[in-house]
Amino acid sequence: MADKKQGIDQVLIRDLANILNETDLTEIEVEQDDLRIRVSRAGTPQYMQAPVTASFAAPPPAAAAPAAVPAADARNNKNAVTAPMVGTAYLAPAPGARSFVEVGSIVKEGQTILIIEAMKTMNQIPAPRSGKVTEILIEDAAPVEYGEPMIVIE
Amino acid sequence: MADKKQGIDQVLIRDLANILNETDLTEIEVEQDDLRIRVSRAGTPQYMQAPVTASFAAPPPAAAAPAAVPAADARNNKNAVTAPMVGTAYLAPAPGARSFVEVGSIVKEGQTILIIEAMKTMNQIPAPRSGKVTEILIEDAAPVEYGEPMIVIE
Amino acid sequence: MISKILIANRGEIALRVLRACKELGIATVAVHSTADADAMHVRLADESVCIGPPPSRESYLNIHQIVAACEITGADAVHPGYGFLSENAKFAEILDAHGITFIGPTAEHIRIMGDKITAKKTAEELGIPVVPGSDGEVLPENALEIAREIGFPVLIKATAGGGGRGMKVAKTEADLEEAVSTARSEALAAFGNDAVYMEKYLGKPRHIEVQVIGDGEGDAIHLGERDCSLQRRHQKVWEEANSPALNVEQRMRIGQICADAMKKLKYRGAGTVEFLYENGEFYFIEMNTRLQVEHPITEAITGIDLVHEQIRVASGAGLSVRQEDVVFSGHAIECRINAEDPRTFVPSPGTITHFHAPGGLGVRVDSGAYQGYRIPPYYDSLIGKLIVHGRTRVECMMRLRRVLDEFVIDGIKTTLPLFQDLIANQDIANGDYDIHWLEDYLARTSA
Amino acid sequence: MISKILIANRGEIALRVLRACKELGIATVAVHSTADADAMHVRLADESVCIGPPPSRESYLNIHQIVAACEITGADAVHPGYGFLSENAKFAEILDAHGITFIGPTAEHIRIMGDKITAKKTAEELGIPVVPGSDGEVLPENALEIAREIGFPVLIKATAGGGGRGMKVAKTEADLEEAVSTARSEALAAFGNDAVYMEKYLGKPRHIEVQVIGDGEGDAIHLGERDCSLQRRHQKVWEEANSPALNVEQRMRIGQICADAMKKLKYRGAGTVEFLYENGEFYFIEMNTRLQVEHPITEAITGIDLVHEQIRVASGAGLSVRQEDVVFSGHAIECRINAEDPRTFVPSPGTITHFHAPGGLGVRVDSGAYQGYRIPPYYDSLIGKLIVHGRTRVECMMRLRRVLDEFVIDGIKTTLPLFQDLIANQDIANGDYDIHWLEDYLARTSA
Repeated sequence: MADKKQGIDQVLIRDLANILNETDLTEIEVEQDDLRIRVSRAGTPQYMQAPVTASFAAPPPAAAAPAAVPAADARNNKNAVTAPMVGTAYLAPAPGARSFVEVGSIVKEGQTILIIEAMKTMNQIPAPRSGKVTEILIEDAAPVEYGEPMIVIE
Repeated sequence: MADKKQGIDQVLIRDLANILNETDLTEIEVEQDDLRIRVSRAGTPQYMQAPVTASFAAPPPAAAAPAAVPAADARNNKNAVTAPMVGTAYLAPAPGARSFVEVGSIVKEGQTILIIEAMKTMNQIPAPRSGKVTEILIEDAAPVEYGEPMIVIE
Repeated sequence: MISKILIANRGEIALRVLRACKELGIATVAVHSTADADAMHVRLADESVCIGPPPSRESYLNIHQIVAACEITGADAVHPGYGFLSENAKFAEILDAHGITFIGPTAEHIRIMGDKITAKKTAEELGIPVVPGSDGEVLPENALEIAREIGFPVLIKATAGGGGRGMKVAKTEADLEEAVSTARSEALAAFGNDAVYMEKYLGKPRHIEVQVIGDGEGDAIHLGERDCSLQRRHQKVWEEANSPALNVEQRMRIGQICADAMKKLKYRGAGTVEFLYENGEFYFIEMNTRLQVEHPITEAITGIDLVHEQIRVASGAGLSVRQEDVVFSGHAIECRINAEDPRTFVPSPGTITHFHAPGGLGVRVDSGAYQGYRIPPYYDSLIGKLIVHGRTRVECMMRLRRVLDEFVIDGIKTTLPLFQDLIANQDIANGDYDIHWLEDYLARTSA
Repeated sequence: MISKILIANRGEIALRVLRACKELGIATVAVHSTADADAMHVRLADESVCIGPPPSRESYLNIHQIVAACEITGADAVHPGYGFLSENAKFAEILDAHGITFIGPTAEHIRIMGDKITAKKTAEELGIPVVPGSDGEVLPENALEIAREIGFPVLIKATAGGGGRGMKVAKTEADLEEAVSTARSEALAAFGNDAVYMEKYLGKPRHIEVQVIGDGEGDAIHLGERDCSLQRRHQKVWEEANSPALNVEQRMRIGQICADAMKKLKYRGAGTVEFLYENGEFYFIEMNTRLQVEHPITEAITGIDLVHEQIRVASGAGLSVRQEDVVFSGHAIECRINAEDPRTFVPSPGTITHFHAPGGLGVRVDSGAYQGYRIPPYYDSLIGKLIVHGRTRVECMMRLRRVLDEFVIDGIKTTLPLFQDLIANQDIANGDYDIHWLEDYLARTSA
C-alpha cells in the first residue's frame, strides 16, 4: 500500500486517532463521497468509566487503603516507591523515634526509608535510588497493600 | 466543509466532540450532502449495533416476512406503500386475474393497488398518491406485517 | 395438541411465556408494536409479526390484528399474558370462533369474574367467604341486630355513595346509634338519599390471594397463597409466598376452599382468588382469571411452572400434579422493578446504559431488559421482576439484601433503592404490615 | 464466631463465597492480584487488599501475603475456595498458628487425603469401597486365584510402570496366562523389572462423587451424588445431580457409607468422595477436602447452601440440617462456561463485549463476568457456571436448551456452543455416557 494506492490517507487516520484519544471519544466515523473512515477504541471497560450510581460500579472500598488518601496524581507518580508487600508501614524504627525520612530528606540508594511489618516480621524497605524525598503519601502505622505508593523520591 | 474533499474537516470533528462532551450525549451523527460524520462515546447501545454472533443478538427471524426479501434500500424507501394491517397480500383481485398494478403502471391516488386479507375479510388498499409504480416488493399471497413496505410509487 | 403459540403481549411476561413454550418444544410467534421491534422476546421468538403502531389500542389491544397474525403464521393457540386482552371475554370468543385455542378460562368465566357483583355472588355460592354485610337498607331500628350478626366493628355506607362521604365506622355497640344517624344525614346531604347499608369493617387488612389452577373438567388444585399487602395506589410492589401471617392450617383451609370452588365451577386455567384478611378471617375481593405478575413466587416455593400448567390444561393434557403432590418449600419474595423514581414513582423511560443481573443460589430474574435497551414510553413501567428464594423467610430476606446490592440498572431510575430501604425496615423484617403500611411509610419517610 | 472472612481466591468462586458471607451478615475482605483489581467480587467486598502481581505464585499462592492481609484487615477467618491454597495443609496450619480460622478441614485430614496411597488406605479402613487388587506381586502361579477373587476383567500392571507400558487386560480366565506373561516381559523390557500387580479393570466407568459435610465433632451427612462423567482431559465439563445411572437405593447406600466414614474420621467441613462406578459397584478414586466447582447442582436439588454450611461448621455452629431432613428434589445440570474455543479448547482471553445472563425459573448463573470485563490471561479459563434445575431430568434438559439460546457472551470464544451440541445429542438425552464418552464424541465429530 506504499503510495496512495486506494488513496487511503494514513495521515488522516492518525489525525482522527489523535482526536479520539485527546477528546476521550470511543468512536469517530467520517463518510464523504466514496470514503468512509471509522476509528474506534475497542471495548473500553464501560462498566468502570460509567457514572457511579450503583454500589456495584463503585470503586473498591478504601477500608484497607491508607487513611489519608494522597492526591491522585501523587499516587500515579512514577517516582513513588510502592509497597513490595502487604503489611503495616512504619515511618520510624520505633514508636516515638525519629522518622527514617522526611519531606526534603536526601536519600541514598539502599538506605532504609521505612519498615513494613507483616506476620510479626519487620521488613526494612530500602530506597530504590538516590534522590530527594518530595512527598510522603502514607501515615505512620498505616496498612498498605501490594503496589501502593508510599514515598516519592525525585 | 464544502471545499477540501480529502481534507476531512478535523476542526468540525473536534467541535462535535466538544459538543458531545459538554452535552453528555453519547453519539452525534451529522449528515449533509455527501458528508456524514458520527462521533460517539462508549455507552452507546452496543447490543444492537454489534456484529451478530449470538442468537440473542440476531435480528427477528424472518419467517413471517415475505419470501422474497427486497433490497435493504428499497425497504427503507420513503416512497414505499406500507401495509396498514397484518394479513395476506394479494396483487390481483382473484387467482389468475390480472394484477392491480405492475412495475411501470401509472396509478392515481385512491386507486386499489392490492388487497390484504385478514380474518376472512378482503381489504382494498388504495394508492396513497398518484405516481408510477417503480417496484413491487412482495409476492402475491405473501403474508405481510404492519408497516411492511409493499409497493414503491414514485 | 398445541404446536405454535402466539404470545399476545409484550415485556417481561411475553419473555416469560416464550421461555415456557421453548421448554415445552412449542413454536412461538411474537407480535409487537413498532415500538417493541427490538424487544428481547421478539428476538428470541421463532417468528415475529409487527401488528401496529405504539399505542396499545392499535396494537396489543387490536384483536383484529392479532387474529390476522395467527392466520398468517398458522399459530393454533394464543397466550394473552396479563393485562391487555387477558381478561377480555370477547377476545376469547373470537379466537374460539376461529378455531384458535385461548390459553385461559372460558369466555363465560371471564365474564362472571369480570363483573364485581356477579363475581361476589358467584364466590358466595361456591362457598368462598365474602365480606358480610346487610342484605338491604339499614334503619336505626334494625341496625343493632344486623351489626351483632356481622360482628363489630362495622361500616355504615351510603347506598348511593362513594368517596368516603356518608361512611362511618362503629367500633362497638355504643358507637352504633350515632354512626347510623350521622351516616344517614351525611348521605342525605351528599346524595339526596339517606339510605345506608352495613358491612364488616376491616381496619388493617392484609391482601392475601390464593393461586388456583383447574383443568376445565372438574379437577382443580391450589398452590397456596401470596401476600401482596405492600401496595402503593393499589399497585403491588413487593409480594411474598407464603404469607408471613398464615399458619399451615389456615393456608390449607383457605386453599382447599378455593380449589373446591374451582372444581364446582369447572374452571380451566390459572386464576387467583383475592382476599382481604384480618383477624384470621378471609373476605373475597375479586378473582383474576389469568396469570398474575407475581406468579413466580408461587413457582419458587412449589417448583411448578405455572405457564407450563396453563398450556397443558389449554391443550387438554390436564394438570401435571395432584394436590397431594404439591409441597411448599421455603419462602420467596418478589420485588417489582419499575422504571420509576423510587420515591415519587414518576416514570423514567430511557435507555439502559448498564444492566447486570444478580446471580447465585435462589435468585431468579424475569426481565426483557438488557444493556442498550430503550424503554419505550408507551407502556407500563414494569421492566423486570426479581424473585429470591430461601429455605426460611430470614434466609430469603438476607439473600434479597445481598442480591439488591448486586443488581445494576443504570441510565434510568428504578425502584431498586426502595427495596433497599424496605429490606432494612424492622416491620418488613417482622412481616408486620397491612395494605396501608407502604403508603404510610412513604408519607412518613418522604416528609 | 466468625465476623470477617478473607476470601483467598478469585473469579466465580470468590464471588460465590462473598455472596454466602453477605447472606450470613459476615464482613468480607477480597484479596487480589494487580490483574484482578477490577474483578466483580473485589468491587462488592467490604474491603479489598492487593496482594501481589499477576502470577499466582506471587499472589494467590503467597501464604505470607494472605496472612499479612488478614492482619491488616482484622479478618478472623479465611475461605480458600477451590484450587490455589484450598488443599494446602501448611496454609491451614499457619492460619491456625495465627489464630485465624481456616474454613475447611484440619491440616491432618488435608494431608491424609492429599496422598493417594494414604487416602486409599484410609478410605478402605473407613469402609469406603476401593478398587480391588492384589496386595503384592502377581506371579504366573498365583494369578488365577487372585483374578478370581477380584473378578474378571482384570488389569495387569507393572509395579515400576506407568504410561500404559507393561499393562494388559485379561477379560476372561482364558486370557489370563498370556496377559500376565506379556505384561511381565514388557515390564522387564521397559523398566528392567518384571514385577506386576493386578487390579479390577474398569472399561466404561462413570465418574460419580458423593458430597459430604461434617461438623468435626463426629456428625456428618451426605447430600447425594453428582455424575461428572463428561470430561475432557480429566477436566469436568458437564455435571448432573443426581446421576442418571443410580436409583434411590444405590444413592442412599453409597451416601450413607460416605457419611458414616466421615463420622468416624470426625471430618470437618465440605468434602467430596470420588468414585469410578461400573456395573453397580463403586470404586474410590480420591477425596477432595474442599468445595468443588460443581457444588451448585447439589445445592439446586437440596436447597442447602454449602458455603453457609462450611462457614457454620468452621465457626462451631454445627450443621443446619440432619440427614433425615435432606430431600432430593428434581434434577440439576451444570455447564462450565470456559473462555475457550468450544472445539479445540484453546483459551480465549480478552474483553467481553456483550454479556447477558439468561433468566427465568430454575436458572442460576455463577459468574464474575460482565460486559466490559477483561479476562486476564494468567489464570484458568473458567469464567462462569450455568446451573439449571427442573422437576425431572427431561424438564431440566428442555430448560437447559432454551437457556443456552438466551446466554450471550460476545468478544471471546466460550464453550457455550459445545453445550448446544451436547443438548441435542441422543446419548446425552438418554444419560447414557461414561468417562470416555466426551473424548470419543469430540474425536468423532471433529474428524
